[in-house]
Amino acid sequence: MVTVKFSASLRERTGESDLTVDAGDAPSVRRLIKLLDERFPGVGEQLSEGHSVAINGEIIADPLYEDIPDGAEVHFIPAIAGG
Amino acid sequence: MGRTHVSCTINGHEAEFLADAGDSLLNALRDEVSLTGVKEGCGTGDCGACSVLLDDRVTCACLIFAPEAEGTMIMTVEGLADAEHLHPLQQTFLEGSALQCGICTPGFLMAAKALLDKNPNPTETEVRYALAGNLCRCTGYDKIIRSVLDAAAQMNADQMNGASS
Amino acid sequence: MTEDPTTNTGFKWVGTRPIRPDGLDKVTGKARFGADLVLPNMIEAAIARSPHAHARIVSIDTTAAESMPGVQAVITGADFPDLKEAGAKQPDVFQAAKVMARDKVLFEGHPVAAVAAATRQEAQRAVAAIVVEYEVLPHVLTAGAAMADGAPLLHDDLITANVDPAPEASSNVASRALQQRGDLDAGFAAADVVIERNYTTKPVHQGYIEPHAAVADAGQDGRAHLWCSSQGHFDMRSSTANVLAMEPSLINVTPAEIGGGFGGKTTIYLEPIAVLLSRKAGRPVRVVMDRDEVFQATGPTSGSEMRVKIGVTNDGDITAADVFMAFEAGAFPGSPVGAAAMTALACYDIDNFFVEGFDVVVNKPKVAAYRAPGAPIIAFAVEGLIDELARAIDMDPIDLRLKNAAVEGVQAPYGPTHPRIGFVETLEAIRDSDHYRTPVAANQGRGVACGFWFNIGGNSVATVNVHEDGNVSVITGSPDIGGSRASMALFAAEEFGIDVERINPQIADTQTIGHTDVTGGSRVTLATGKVVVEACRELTADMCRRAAKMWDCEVEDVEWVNGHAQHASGTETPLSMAAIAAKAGRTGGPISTTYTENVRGAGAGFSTQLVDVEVDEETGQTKIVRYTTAQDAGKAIHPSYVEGQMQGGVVQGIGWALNEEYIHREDGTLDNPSFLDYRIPVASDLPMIETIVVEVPNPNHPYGVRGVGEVGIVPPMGAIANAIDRATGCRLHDLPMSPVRLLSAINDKNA
Amino acid sequence: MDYLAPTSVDEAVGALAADPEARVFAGATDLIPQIRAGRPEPGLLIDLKRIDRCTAVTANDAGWVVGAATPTSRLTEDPAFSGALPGLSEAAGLIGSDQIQNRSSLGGNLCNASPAADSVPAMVANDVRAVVAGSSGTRTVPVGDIATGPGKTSLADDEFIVEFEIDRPPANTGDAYLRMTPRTEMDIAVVGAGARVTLDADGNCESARIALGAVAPTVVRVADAEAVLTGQPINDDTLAAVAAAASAACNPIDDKRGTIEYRKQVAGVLAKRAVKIAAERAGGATTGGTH
Repeated sequence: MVTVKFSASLRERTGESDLTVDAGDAPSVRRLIKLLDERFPGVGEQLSEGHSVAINGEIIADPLYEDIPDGAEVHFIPAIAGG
Repeated sequence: MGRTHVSCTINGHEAEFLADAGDSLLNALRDEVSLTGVKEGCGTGDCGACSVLLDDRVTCACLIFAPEAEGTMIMTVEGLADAEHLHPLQQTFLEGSALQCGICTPGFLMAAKALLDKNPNPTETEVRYALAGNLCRCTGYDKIIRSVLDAAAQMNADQMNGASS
Repeated sequence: MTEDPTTNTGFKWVGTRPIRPDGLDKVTGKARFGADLVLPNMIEAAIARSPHAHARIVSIDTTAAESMPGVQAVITGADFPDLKEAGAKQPDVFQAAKVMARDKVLFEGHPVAAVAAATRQEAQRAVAAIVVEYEVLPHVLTAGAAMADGAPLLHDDLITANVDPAPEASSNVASRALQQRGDLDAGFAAADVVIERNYTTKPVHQGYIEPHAAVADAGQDGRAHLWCSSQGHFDMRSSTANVLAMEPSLINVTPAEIGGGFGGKTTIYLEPIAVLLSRKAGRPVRVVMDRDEVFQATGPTSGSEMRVKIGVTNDGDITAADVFMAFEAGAFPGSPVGAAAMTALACYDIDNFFVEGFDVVVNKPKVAAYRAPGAPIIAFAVEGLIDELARAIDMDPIDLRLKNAAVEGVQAPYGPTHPRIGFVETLEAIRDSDHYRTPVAANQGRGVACGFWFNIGGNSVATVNVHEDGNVSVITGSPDIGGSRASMALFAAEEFGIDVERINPQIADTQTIGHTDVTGGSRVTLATGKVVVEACRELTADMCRRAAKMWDCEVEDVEWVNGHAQHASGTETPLSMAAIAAKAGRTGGPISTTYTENVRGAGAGFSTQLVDVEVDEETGQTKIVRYTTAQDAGKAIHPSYVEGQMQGGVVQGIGWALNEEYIHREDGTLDNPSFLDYRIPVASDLPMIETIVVEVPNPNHPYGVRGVGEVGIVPPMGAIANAIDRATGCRLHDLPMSPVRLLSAINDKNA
Repeated sequence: MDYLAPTSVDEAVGALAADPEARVFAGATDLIPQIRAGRPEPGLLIDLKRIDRCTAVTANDAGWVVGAATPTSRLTEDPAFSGALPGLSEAAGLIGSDQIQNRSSLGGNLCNASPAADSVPAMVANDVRAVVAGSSGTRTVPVGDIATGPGKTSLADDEFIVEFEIDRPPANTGDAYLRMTPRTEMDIAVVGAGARVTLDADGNCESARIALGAVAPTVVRVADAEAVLTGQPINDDTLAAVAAAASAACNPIDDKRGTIEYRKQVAGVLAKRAVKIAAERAGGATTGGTH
């Protein structure tokens, strides 16, 4: 299983703060976003642009093709820049 | 409008350049004499990045009309070291990590040299006030102040050693 | 050489303080910064800028300017590709509009035209001869005013993002940021003390001493060469290409030495203008900003209006926090309110919170990143309020923070669970410091505050070459804004086991090295450092293979020790890098490798700071008497430059706290575009800044690095507000805490 | 723009009279930023620093004659001058950084006619006189009569200040100058206060001169505060009266550097403190200066 956690602004679109999906259905961030877009139409575009993910706490800036291990906790968070 | 011919001594060598009356010495040094170690941070005397010694006194080159340099002796950061040795201030700035980006460094070195020429044994407070005309945005000044104090101590020690030998 | 960074302290080079490789050039005046380059046949440019905060451009007449002495090229917005018409994304359209106005000017200093002429003076005279007819429009200067009904609109196509459903009408609110968890009402109900305050801050500028500068040389073949001082020449390239609708690789950007950035040199201003003028004039063109242009048209970071409400129990549990923020973005969207929302409560473990922020356009220059963008602004509010709460429940402010501190395993407010972090260690370092253990002088006040910043990784490339003499070049694409060459050299010296003087770090242009992200986000020592380490490791392995060939033995019998390939049997004389390099042609060719990675695993940075102030209660002037900062660096590669980052961040924060602010006139123009009246701290304003480098290694980095550049600027405003309160009994909720403002508060208290 | 460096007062007067667009300058520390900020360029720049009289400092029994273009660092580094007139010396020493100090001058500081000029309240407190040269000869004018408003002076187009006459202070006299700036250096006075106090044999104030800067279009003499002190001891009561009189004498503006309320209040504070320091100096006691 993979646990997906939404930021507060995403929650307004998804209506839920987290959900679990079968690891086999979301082996990568790309596949996860596709899955979420099917469930919450339009959310895929939002997640593909301007969002980072944290997989098990590690923030990944450009995560689209990133693998998701079974049992992972995945957070979608706004992209972070710096000075 | 004709340009003014200016003769002066720069870093120990005779130099000549042409300048419009309204040109700043800063622009003349940078553009006519290729001394780009003299930096422009503001052009209004508020940052000290263009500090040079004019007849041994520290001044902002941006606040001097180029023709005023006629007959004067100018020293820029390019004249601080000799061919073999850095000035002690340059050495302590390096050893003390007194620079981050380095844009203010030439101005600080010239202001610090003017201070130590006048006051070889300054207190921390005296250094802080003497360098108040030089802005640094990177370091918080801490390591600059320490490096100037280190250079003073070193120059005094060198002088003592020189005097006793 | 692959020791666990969390335990190994036995480094030979890492952690030492050698002279930086670029130091000599910088103390002798040889280093070439942005404005120092002179090309053969080069001419100079100047920019015509809007005198109005908000106006429609009715017409621009450049005919007089074009016929003036020395003038070689004049451009206006009409000379740039129309990205909107071409269907570009809105951020790209906005970026192009920032560089050169098309239909409207949106802030004083907004470029409307540019001239290239034989001399700068001639260019400036021609600029003065450009006739622009404006229809002046009502302007709006603060976030609150811009959000109000009926406010003048800057853009007619700005739809608030992250609001569901999306609004139909354009407004000045570009987007909304939200962080939320738990049950706010229940949290406040559980509190014994709840305090709510309003806060404001003004825009402040990064204040780098080097004004922006660019030299461009465009050719008839459609290519261009650009020299500029920036925090990331690849970003300069892609942004410039975007604005000019060019293929990025047709532009080669050579990084000049950069005279300070602090985030403000991560974005383009002059670069496309220089390229276009050069193309039109057929000659290299240099353009350098004056200081007033820097203040009027670059940087700053956001002014803000905030409201914070926090509840705490009598024994110090923070039960709930409610945060509202409206940040000025300047003329185009992009304030750091999102990061502010994520960082607002990140030092603490709070179960119930609601953090909402708005990115609001106003008629001021578009904000640029500034050191931990967003975090210092909200930290001023949150850290001040926590101090008020500590006093309300009569608890030591460090104890209150320790009790609620974020630690490993706590879920950060922005989502993920904190890995190993060093926040508590910074609090303890301050608590145990000589400064904290020294009693506060009678006429002084002491304040403490904390800060968090994510730090980031990102894309970096390193090429490492071993020369015939065994010395090494380390080539990266990360501009050195504060001594990072020294860190790269130390990594390589440690990996190879050779003297650091034998390492030559270089920063290559965009044609020579692979794409590298900006020097920002405190990422260079972490990310570029990591690729340097990995490249060096590839080469030590490669040199072991070559040594095996030379010795005709199995590679397993060779190990790398102290700069030499060494045979396990001890029968062979160890081979130095020079010896291996001398035979490189026979063992596989030149010794060189390139390593590339999108580095992740940045470790969050925390800082706790302590300040003693003395206030002249008759003039309202605050003197910083003593200042100590403790920061978790993970691992300090060159401790002097780590300390320098900490000290520099603190002093920028002191300026922000006490005197720095953009002061606008009623007509929307900037009243203080100079270093005289935009008062950054001078040496005589300050004491030494005492540093405590905490090292809780980042397990994701080969040497434990976290990144140190930014978090140091987060706590000072809160710390100083807290100290002033304890010195005077006056709590200020607005920045800057200038003498005028503080004396007024003292008068109110005495009345 | 042309540049001329005359070597005599007459030559300078001639050049100034001949060209209505000519302008004299000493250190140019105000002039160059003003040109940069868009003020019209003068047609001819007349550099006074090659005129000996304009850069000479001579001491005699009566006092000092200070060339109007003399760099202020010459004064602050002169122990005799600084010892006799510490307040005036400190005021001159506050005109900018060391870099500026090697260029700035009393003449420039006065004729730039900024209400915030640091040296002017101290000169007025010390009753300094300006020697003005022009086509119609020379005249001697109290310093307080030179500036008539921000950027405006009473000098005719063909006149300039050659030198200042500064009297040696009488016995039992001390002076002081304090200013308020947000930063410790590199700043413009939000309020400045100069004071000179002469004590009588009993240690009471025999006479006082108090002048404020940056609180009105020109420097303000605070006659009421001077009257309060005359014949009185320097104590908390009289100092409070000085402060009240100084605050009342202000006619300041709100601007980016300060508010009306702030300037009025702090003018009183600085006037009081300056009088106290001046009185201590008059009594032979030594106190710290501004830093």
